[in-house]
Amino acid sequence: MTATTPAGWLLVVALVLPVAGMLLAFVLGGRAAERLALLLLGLGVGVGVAVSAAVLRMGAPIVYLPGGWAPPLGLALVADGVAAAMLLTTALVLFAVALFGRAAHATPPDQAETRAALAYWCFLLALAGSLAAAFLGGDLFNLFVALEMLTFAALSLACLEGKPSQFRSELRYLLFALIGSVLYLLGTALLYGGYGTLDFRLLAGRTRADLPTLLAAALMTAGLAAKMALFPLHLWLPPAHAGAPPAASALLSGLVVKAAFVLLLRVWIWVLPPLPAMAAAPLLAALGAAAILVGSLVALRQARLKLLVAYSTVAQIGYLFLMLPLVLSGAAETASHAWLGGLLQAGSHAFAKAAMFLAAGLIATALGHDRVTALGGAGQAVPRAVFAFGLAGLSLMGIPPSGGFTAKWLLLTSALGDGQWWWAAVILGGGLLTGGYVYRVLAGTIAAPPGDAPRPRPLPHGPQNVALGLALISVALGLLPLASFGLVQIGRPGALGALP
Amino acid sequence: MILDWLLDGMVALLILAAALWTLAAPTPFAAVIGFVGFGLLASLAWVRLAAVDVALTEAAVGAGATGVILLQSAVRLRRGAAEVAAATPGRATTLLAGLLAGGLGLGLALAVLALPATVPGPAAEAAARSAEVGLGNLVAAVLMAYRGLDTLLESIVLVFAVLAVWAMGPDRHWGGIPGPRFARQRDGPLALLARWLPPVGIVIGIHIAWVGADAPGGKFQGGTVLAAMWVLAWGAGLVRPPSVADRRVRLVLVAGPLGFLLAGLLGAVLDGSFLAWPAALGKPLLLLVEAAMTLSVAAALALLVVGPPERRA
Amino acid sequence: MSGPVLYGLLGAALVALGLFGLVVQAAVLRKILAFNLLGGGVFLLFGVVARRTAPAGLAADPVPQAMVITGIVVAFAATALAVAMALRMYQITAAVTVSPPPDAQAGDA
Amino acid sequence: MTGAQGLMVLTLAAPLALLLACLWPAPRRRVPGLLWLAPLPGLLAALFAAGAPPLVMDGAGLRLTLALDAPSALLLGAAALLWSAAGAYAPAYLGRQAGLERFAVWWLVTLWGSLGVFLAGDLVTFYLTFAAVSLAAFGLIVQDGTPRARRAGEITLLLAVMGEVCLLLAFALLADAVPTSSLAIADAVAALPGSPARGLILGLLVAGFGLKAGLVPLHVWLPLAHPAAPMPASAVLSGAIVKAGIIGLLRFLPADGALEGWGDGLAALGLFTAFWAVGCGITQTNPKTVLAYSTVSQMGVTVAALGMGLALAVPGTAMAVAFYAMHHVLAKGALFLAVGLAGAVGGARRTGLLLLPALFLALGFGGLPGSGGALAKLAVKPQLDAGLVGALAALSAAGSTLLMLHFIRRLASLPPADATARPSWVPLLAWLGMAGAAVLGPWVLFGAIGPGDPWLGDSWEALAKDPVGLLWPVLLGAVLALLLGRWGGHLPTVPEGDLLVLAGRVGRGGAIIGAAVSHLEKRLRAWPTAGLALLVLVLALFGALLAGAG
Repeated sequence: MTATTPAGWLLVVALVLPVAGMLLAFVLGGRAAERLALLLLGLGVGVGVAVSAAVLRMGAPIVYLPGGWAPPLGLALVADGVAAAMLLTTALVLFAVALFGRAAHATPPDQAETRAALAYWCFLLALAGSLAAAFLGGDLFNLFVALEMLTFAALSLACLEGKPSQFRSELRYLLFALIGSVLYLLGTALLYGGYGTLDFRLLAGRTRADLPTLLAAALMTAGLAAKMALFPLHLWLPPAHAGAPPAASALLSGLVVKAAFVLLLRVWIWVLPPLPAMAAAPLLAALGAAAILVGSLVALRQARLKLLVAYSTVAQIGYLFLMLPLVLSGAAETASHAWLGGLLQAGSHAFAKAAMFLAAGLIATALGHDRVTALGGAGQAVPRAVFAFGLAGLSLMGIPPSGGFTAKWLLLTSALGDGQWWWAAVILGGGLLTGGYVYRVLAGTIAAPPGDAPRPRPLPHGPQNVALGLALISVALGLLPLASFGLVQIGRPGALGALP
Repeated sequence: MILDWLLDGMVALLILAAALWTLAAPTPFAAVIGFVGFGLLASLAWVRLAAVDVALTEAAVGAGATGVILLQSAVRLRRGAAEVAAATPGRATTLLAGLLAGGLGLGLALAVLALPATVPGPAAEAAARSAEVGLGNLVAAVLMAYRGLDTLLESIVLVFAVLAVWAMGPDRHWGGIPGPRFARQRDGPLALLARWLPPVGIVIGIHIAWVGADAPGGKFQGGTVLAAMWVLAWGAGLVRPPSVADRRVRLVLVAGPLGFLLAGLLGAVLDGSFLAWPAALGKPLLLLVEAAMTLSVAAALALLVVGPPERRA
Repeated sequence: MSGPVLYGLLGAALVALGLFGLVVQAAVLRKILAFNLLGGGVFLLFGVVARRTAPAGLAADPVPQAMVITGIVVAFAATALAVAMALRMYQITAAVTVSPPPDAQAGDA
Repeated sequence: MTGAQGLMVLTLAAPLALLLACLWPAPRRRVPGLLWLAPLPGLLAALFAAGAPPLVMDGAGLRLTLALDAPSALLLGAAALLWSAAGAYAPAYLGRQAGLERFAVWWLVTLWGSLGVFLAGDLVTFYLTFAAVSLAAFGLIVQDGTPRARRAGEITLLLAVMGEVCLLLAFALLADAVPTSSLAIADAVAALPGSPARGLILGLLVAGFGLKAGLVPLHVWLPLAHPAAPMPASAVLSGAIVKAGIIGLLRFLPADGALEGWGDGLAALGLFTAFWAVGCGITQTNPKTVLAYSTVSQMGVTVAALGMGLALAVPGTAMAVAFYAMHHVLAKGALFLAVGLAGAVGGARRTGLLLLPALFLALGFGGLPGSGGALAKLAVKPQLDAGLVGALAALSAAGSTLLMLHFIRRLASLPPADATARPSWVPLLAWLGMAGAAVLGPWVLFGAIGPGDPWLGDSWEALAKDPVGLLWPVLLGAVLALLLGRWGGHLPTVPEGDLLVLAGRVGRGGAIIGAAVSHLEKRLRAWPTAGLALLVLVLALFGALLAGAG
């Protein structure tokens, strides 16, 4: 358990490649930063595949001990199934967004370097490195540092355009996220005081249900929930995600909130003793349910396309919390289904929401505005973007075949199988509301443009294809047989092994 | 014993008072002054907790560097009293917040009291194996070896922060000079201080960084002192911040983390493990990395104090 | 009650004060100050923990100390970033709080 | 894979192949002209693959099963024929309008789902194909882009999604009830009677499928959508697509009498639907709307037959019901095509080529001896024979006659084209071919519902057995139609979609809730409130964890 495993060096590569790349890109600047970022993010996909393949081949988590220091003295890098799957998802989305942003964030030929371009490419790499650190970290304090890196990188991407409205919403995001981080850090202090280690795999099974441990878990959970914008802590998300440039929104909504989600799983599935976790999980799931219903309802009533998509994120994050009571209190089979369902939701939402934000950005660019009531003509101007929006919408609604459907189906059947039918009702109601807001957008884009509106500007196919590609991946996740997701079960406490 | 008690009690009370003042001070400026006091008192508490390395860091970074940044912003953020008044919640919310925060504090206090009196931690092993690292200061051993990854990421966070702050500036000033311009002080106390203190400070800073291997001190503390000297000279108008497009500055900024990374990779090649200090090169390599880190920390801290580019080069 | 316990209680009180300030104070600068108080409290708790996990012969466990040093630097970076953003926001919009103006609450905040 | 199984795969692959072709601009332009080809493998599968061993593709745990039993084959064949005829009719009817290629895409997706539901042997495939046929039909309905079409499309979509939700929940419960991890429909149906959530599952299934089949009060989308769609789309909507609901009920309700009460309930619902739709239909003036109400009414009879068959455990119910529905596929599809031709045919040809054959088909719904409809009525006679039900069924046949005669009158009153107008031959052939199939199909296949020879059988003998029983509802209907023609003007006009007027209130209520939630959410987004919420969350979690530990 506490030794570097074969293929463990891959984890170092996954971490060092983007981080060193960011440092170099910063020094080189200008167009070199762009070329370096594209190269390394492309390589990142290969590394993601390699890590997943290695985990799958070993059938067990792969571990690397930097410096050879074993926990509790040192800290470990661990890629279990969750980490590997999220790493791969991240690599794909990041590379796609990098390609998407090539045109918008190219350094103009008459300048050696511009602010926005340099920041974009450097912080893409920074985001890749931070996410790798957040997924692979085995030590809860190291994960705190990773979370902070992530916040900085995400924030900078969000502020890229330097619009007046951005600073206010992003500062709100920063301040709230910082409270979340500090609460998380406070939890780690208590845990260290209780057990003398912060390695989550060492903590697993060793924790007691005593006052410090439980308070630590409560603090860490609340902190992570604030970073994930779990309802009603979502105040920062809609303006921050809607105000950012499309590429940044795609990453913020698709990936950044998922890092906190993985940490949440580390706390709840690994660290917390099962009995209290079982008792408190319904509370979180209830907030998740509220997020689904309120987020979807509010999305339905938004006047601006990007805010609509941002509220959809608030709602979709809710689904992630529904898995907790099912994984914790269910029978072994229910737990494994719910686990897969939750992670599949995280993955398919990453692809679908990234596609949706990119598509929304393209629609807004083509029309010159993003008022939901005046989207007419977008269908002709950017047909592929509209198609991508629709496909991503299907996945979010949970219409088959799509990753979203499989995810929601798994959550649904495990909820019913475990007699917790109320979650099933929420899943279905959320799907219905999602259908409502997706339809509002699609129907608007297909309609003819209003007579007095300026002609929508047709856009090049390249960025549209990127959005479409991401949407297709989120759909394709639903076409894979369930057994091929055996990866995500690897390393989960209480896992039965692969699905039947 | 009684004396210890009195001392600890007084420090704790003073810290609490400083914190209360920071929250309740009538003007932002007074609040920041309170906060600097809080930081200095907190470093006293760290000494009392037998954590001298932390005490130095808290004084240098927590009180010093943070204080400078906050003071600067308190000076610049003058207006907006009406906006603040409009956004301040009412009495009921305040009361509720007080109750909830108090409840949380109470729970936390109970949890701290309920922590086991002794816990087998990694400290014994850290002490036993410090010879392998060649660092007499255990905290430095943790930072540079056992938990080197934390330190690596932390030094990278500083680079993130510098670029992030720079990127806050307007497009037209990219490639320009960061921070406000200060008139060159020909005489007066600041000019005097800015002329005479830096040579001493630089020596002290390097010393702190140097002794960090075996005694309390280290790159963060030393780097902060170096940064402070430069900031002093900048405030007196003696030096001009470099352009953000200057590749040399960027190289200095990344030298620490990049050197750490390269040394780590060297460890992977020579010693079979990333972030291991190869036995063959041992201490010299470590000191080289420490020096680079000190330089980078100093540059990052100074540039973070200065802020985003505000004028053309 | 020993010294560390006293500082533990102080840390808890600082956490409570910091959270209170973050919730009720409107000005960004005050929020940043409160965040730093909160952080100071958390770090103190690490220091208390370091005393308890220290083995015989050591005054304090070096591992939490190293964590605090890392934490202080990270908190400083966060403060610098927040201040830079607050100053830019003030420069552009003359705003000193993060509460959306009443008319923009639902729309394009 | 045997040849028969190959045909099943081909049935699903053919529309997909054409869809794939739509990805490139050059082939896309050719696709509308090829729509008639896409369903032909389905027709072949119906003819040659019925009863073949199911095809199980066990793709590493995800079992996809394709199966075709005799009732499904009947419906598949009829639906494929209609899709093919309407597919030939569509490009000619729509002309070279701009949206033709888009229409073709929606058409192919709907077609894929429509044929797929008859072949699906597992829950996943069934749900997938059912979703395709339900949701993609939206694109067919809104083709014209008029506000009316859009509203009809939106209501259809809303109800379709709600139907999907019901089915999804039902399928999830069924999958849970199956002791193994199998997702085969057969296993699910076998496990249904033993499931603790039996009542809930049945209710959801009836709601989901009833919505598609147009059972009152879930029928409101049908009289809106079918008239709003372009003619060929209306034909497949009314003829083939509603059968997705019927096949669902046939597949998922256990036929062995294990459902006490549910059979009778279904029958009552079906008969009520049959009469309700006649009542609403006779006040309509648009012939397409009249036809849509007739579809609702006929589906009511179909469900009533199914319900009684389940309640009385009549052997062969599935086949009988499928036979009845098959006739409806052919005849109703044909009549919609006829409406589309009414404007294009003038003079004597109008009477000879259009009105007379249409009248024969129309009276078939009442059971006119000699028509295919009469055989369809005979097929479900064992189910709808007893006592009160028998009388009501006969009365509903009279009602159908009335409604269909009303339809013929509205068809005849459509503004005629000038007397010399000659229809182009493809649409005409499609209509006459479907009309012929609607008459001959039941004759040829009548034997299939009995134990004897599947071909031809004893249709003639069956018709001769009780000519009066078949004839009097037709006569009664004709008399009523005369009365309607005389005094029908005094009837109040029921708006299309009748019960939908009630939905306005629900909508207003929803808007109020939405506004309230938005307001609440806005309050929660204020910083101090969110901060308090964070503190409360910490304390609440702490409390819950402590409670769990205690």
